[in-house]
Amino acid sequence: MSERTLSVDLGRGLRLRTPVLVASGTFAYGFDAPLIDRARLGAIVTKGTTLRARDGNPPTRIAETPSGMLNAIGLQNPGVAVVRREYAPRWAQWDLPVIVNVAGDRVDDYVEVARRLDGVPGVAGLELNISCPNVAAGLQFGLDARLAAEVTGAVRRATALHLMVKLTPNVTNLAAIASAIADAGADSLSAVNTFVGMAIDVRRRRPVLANVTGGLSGPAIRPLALRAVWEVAATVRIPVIGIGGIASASDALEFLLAGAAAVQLGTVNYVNPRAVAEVVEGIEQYAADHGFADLSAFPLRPSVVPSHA
Amino acid sequence: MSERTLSVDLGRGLRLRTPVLVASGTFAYGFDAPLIDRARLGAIVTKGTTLRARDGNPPTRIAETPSGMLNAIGLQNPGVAVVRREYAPRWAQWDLPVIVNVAGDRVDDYVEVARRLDGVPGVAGLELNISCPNVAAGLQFGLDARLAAEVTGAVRRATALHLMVKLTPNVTNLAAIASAIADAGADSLSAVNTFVGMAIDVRRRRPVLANVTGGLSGPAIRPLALRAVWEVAATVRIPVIGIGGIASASDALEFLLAGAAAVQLGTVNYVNPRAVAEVVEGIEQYAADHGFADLSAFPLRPSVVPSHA
Amino acid sequence: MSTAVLAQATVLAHTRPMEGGEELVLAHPEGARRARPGQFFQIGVDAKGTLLRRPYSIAAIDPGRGRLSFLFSVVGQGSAWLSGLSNGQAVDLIGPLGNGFVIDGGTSPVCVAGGLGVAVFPPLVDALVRAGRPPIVLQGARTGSRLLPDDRFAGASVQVATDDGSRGWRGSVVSLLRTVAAPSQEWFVCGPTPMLRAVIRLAGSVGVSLDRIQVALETPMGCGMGTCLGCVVPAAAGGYLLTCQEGPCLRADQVAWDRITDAFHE
Amino acid sequence: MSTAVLAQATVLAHTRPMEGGEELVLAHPEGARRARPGQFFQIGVDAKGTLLRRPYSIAAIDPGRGRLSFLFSVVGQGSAWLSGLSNGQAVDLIGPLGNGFVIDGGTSPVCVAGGLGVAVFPPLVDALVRAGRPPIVLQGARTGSRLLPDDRFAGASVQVATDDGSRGWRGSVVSLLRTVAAPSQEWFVCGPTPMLRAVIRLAGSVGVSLDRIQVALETPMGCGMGTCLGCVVPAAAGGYLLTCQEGPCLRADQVAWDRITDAFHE
Ligand SMILES: Cc1cc2nc3c(=O)[nH]c(=O)nc-3n(C[C@H](O)[C@H](O)[C@H](O)COP(=O)(O)OP(=O)(O)OC[C@H]3O[C@@H](n4cnc5c(N)ncnc54)[C@H](O)[C@@H]3O)c2cc1C
Ligand SMILES: Cc1cc2nc3c(=O)[nH]c(=O)nc-3n(C[C@H](O)[C@H](O)[C@H](O)COP(=O)(O)OP(=O)(O)OC[C@H]3O[C@@H](n4cnc5c(N)ncnc54)[C@H](O)[C@@H]3O)c2cc1C
Ligand SMILES: Cc1cc2nc3c(=O)[nH]c(=O)nc-3n(C[C@H](O)[C@H](O)[C@H](O)COP(=O)(O)O)c2cc1C
Ligand SMILES: Cc1cc2nc3c(=O)[nH]c(=O)nc-3n(C[C@H](O)[C@H](O)[C@H](O)COP(=O)(O)O)c2cc1C
Ligand code: FES
Ligand code: FES
Repeated sequence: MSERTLSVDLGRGLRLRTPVLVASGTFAYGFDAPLIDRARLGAIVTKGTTLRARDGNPPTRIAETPSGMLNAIGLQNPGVAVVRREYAPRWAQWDLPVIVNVAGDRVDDYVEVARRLDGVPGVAGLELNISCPNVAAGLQFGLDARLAAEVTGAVRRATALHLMVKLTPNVTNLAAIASAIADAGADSLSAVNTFVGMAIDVRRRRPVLANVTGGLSGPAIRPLALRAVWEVAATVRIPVIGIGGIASASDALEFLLAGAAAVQLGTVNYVNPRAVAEVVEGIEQYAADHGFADLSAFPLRPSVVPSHA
Repeated sequence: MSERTLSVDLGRGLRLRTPVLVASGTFAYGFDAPLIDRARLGAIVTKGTTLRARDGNPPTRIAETPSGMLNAIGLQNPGVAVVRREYAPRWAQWDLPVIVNVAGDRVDDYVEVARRLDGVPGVAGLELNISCPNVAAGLQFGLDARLAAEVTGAVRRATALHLMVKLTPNVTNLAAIASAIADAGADSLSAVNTFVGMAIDVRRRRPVLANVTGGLSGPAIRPLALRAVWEVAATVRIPVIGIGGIASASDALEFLLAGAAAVQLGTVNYVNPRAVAEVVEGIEQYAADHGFADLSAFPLRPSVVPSHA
Repeated sequence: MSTAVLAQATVLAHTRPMEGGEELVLAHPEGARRARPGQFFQIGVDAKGTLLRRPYSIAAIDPGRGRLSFLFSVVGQGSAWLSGLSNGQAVDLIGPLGNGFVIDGGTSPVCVAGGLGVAVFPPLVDALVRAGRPPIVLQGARTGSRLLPDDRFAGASVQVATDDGSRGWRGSVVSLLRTVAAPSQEWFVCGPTPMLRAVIRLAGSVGVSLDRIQVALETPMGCGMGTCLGCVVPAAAGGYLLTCQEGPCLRADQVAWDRITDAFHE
Repeated sequence: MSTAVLAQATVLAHTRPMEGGEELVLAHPEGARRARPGQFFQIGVDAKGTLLRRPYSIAAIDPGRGRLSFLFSVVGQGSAWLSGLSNGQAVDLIGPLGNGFVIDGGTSPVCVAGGLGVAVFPPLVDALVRAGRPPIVLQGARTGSRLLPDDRFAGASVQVATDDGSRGWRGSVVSLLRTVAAPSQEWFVCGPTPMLRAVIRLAGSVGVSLDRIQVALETPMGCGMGTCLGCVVPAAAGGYLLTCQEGPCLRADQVAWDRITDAFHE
């Protein structure tokens, strides 16, 4: 099978050579993690980036749970100015699209970050993080269809870049929110961000995380994320990027079969730097075994997404 | 420490000698699982019981996931008549309260089951299952504060038994739903039921479960369940019973510290029949180590629940 | 089920009696005393990411020396963990569980084994031989090296079938069964679901009534003890049977073969 | 960090050099060549329920024979898994990671080790001795049997402190440090957070400036490679430092000691 077969066009000019991305917050700004094979990567999604630099939450910020981890980093990042001035020019040299994950407290924050990144060489798209459970504000946009549509629409008007919107699973009716975001002009949806969880240190009698609650990621959430993608992919007509607990080729295939156009690998990158390569190879092998010409043949249900490829 | 120290009064006459129950669906009707030490058990919660007998869903009904399992049993049960006629008389001989988990499609179903169990010797209380993700109807009550209050109120009027209502975590605003249920007359809340998830058999290209989606239980969900309990316990003034992924004494202590008055052990009973005894012993040891006279000293936050003990 | 005990059993031997098959011999005197042919144990596996125990048929029962054995192939993380066990290590077991084969039935027993399904037969053959009813044993596999050696069926008349013809009959074990089938026989069957179906069809055509066939079934299991209701097979009488409690050995006429799903085997 | 490699290393020896401490010696030529004192590796553990790698300091570097070692105590599932490893088994390693100690500094080095924190010192002492600056090594533990044997610090002047007085100075290693402290010294410190705090306080009272103290820190780690931002310690300059990338060895004046939290130690 040629590599072309694994390419995916997410729309508005965002073409990926493979359907495997690294998820926000698990690859920083793409300059670290030298052990990961970039040649097989479809794109990098950066750490959540805000208008002004943020220190993030005090420690303890992470805790391991069964087959999962909680994090409450709190969007530690250098702010959009540094990203634009120092990082983007380096990305522009790369043969690999970089999508900037954008976070904020108010609609205006998102719009301003988007505006500053619009047309900047090296920035291939935006992923709107309206789903971070670890900061005082920001998550509320992902919890409500009207607010989600509002921030999506406002950012849409501020940028010509590919606009991916990242869903939070911590809701009653994900499909309704996904529809509202699609209608408001998103080019794609990524699903899902972390699930709000908590751990208590019984010996010290206090929550483990300084932030009390944190977001659960890793294999533990895979079945929940998969069902979210299955539901969203059946609802919207834009590409859905599956995220949540993917650790192997077989896991990634579950998401592609559920209707995802591509996948993001997060926590697994901390544990197994070979994961990206293994997943891409496994997808290639699956296509070969099944005689599939391209990714459009993967989903179990006829996709409602118009083929971009 | 005397056993008295671990006793808990959940209200309306439901007194437990220990705060450790077995969760619905993991102990059938209490006649199986001979390896579990009943002497240390606070109560048994039965399999979900409906007005009429149900066959349940076709197989495949279960699937293992990382540190978790999906199930879509679909409320296979013999119906309330059999429970009343054949099981309750046997329970009445036991020195162990049995709480019947009640499920239905419509408010009337719940009310009718409750009415038939009211005053039946051997039935110590009801747990209202408005949160089963594996049947066509029933879950909707748990997703909406108004519907949840409606079914709770209707059942409240139909029975003098202790009324525990079991929350589903698959919602945006759990605290609001919990409040509505408490206001409608529930004596206690149990939190949580399973999280909706899914698995795909990539080789056979079909969902693993015949029901497509199923409920995720086991250690994987513990951090999510714990946060739900932490939130609900801070909101309502009735006892909260913590459920979700408890596999060890330390896990159970996390829930008691988060504000739970008691805990239910579910999936772990399939794996480790010693779990109930280990958890009770671990709670006793913790109380001894900390010089706690009873369970009211466990929560990290001053409890808003009036002490029943 | 009520005979099940929870125990730590020590590994006495770990061998590879055939290609694709490993055997663990465990010291478990009480288990060996209680175990009956066709029953199974729930084995605790300490493998990364797993949660549930793994069900395994009892492949040998030696109450005299207080030993049990299990025969398995590596198909996933749990069996890979079993494969890493060595002598002296402890294994956490619950069992014996479920209903075994009923062996007080008719005459002319025939045991039909497909693949690793052969694991249930050594104790059954032993019991039949001791009951004075030595069976015919038909064992099928892809190739000769994947067959459990004949000497595990002392006293029985063993015939084998291989897909590639490398040993015995060339073809499926069901096509071999056709050559020996007679209406007077009683059949004991264990193997992949498609094979079970084929046996059921053959029974109709050769006149063996379904109430004279016992099948040992495999389904995914949550508990193995009748509490999760996860292990059902469709019942001929409507509704479902619990494989772990009413089975794993069932009379073929109890099962709704037209509604059975292939949880594991194509 | 950029020197890290991913490798499978084979266990050459698994010993117990002291009570409460086990040591794994691994064959890892490339790792041994690249490793510097104070750096760490992320070790993959195959234990039930775990997800993340476990960070361990390099307790011995032998580039000549291509060996590394790690010294650990069993505190949870990951370390219990390490404890079950035997010769010949493979371990998945990423490293060396982080910034080690800077050893081109002043004169009169003193190494201060509390508990298992001693693990970082054998390679450092070795490097200091080879640089012609043999250090004083102060090692503290609860009791004598829990001390790493003195011969692991060849060429250094070793003094020990035990809480129960069973060997050497009776009392904490910090109270022992007080007896040898002098403003001209350079300190290298590793141990529980309360001990680090006590060393910082002592430094103030004896006039050792914080920029002449290097501490090896431990925090929970997600990645060990600078991508998760989970391992922060409060920085004196405001904001946070990444223990895995800017540390684990930091100059004491880089750290905001008043804001540091005890993630692990009371
Ligand atoms: C009553 C009973 C008796 C059994 N006796 C034996 C026996 O004697 N020897 C033996 O080798 N196996 C036996 N099995 C099957 C055995 O339980 C499974 O192979 C085992 O649970 C797989 O665990 P794993 O973690 O290695 O694989 P998993 O990771 O759980 O599964 C790996 C793959 O194997 C498939 N699989 C899982 N369970 C089965 C199954 N029951 N049959 C076929 N494929 C399966 C899965 O779908 C998956 O594709 C028995 C099962 C039952 C229910
Ligand atoms: C840079 C670095 C170097 C380290 N070097 C060593 C070393 O050389 N030798 C050694 O034995 N340990 C060392 N540690 C600590 C070691 O990483 C942990 O003890 C280990 O991760 C525990 O894993 P576990 O699965 O056994 O325990 P877990 O189940 O993860 O934890 C069990 C208990 O240990 C506590 N714990 C977890 N991490 C630490 C920690 N870092 N320090 C103290 N308690 C902890 C947990 O809070 C919990 O109470 C180092 C840590 C870091 C960050
Ligand atoms: C430590 C950490 C930091 C994260 N930071 C961000 C972030 O800044 N923005 C964001 O949208 N998602 C962030 N995420 C969420 C991931 O991108 C991903 O949605 C989630 O971890 C689920 O995928 P996984 O299970 O593969 O990790 C973070 C996750 C982790 C574990
Ligand atoms: C196989 C299975 C069947 C269940 N059946 C029911 C049920 O009938 N009614 C109910 O309220 N909850 C049911 N549950 C949910 C459990 O009672 C419990 O809320 C859930 O499993 C989380 O706890 P755990 O992680 O300890 O298992 C079932 C769970 C499992 C695994
Ligand atoms: S496996 Fe749980 S009821 Fe059969
Ligand atoms: S451990 Fe992940 S950034 Fe340091």
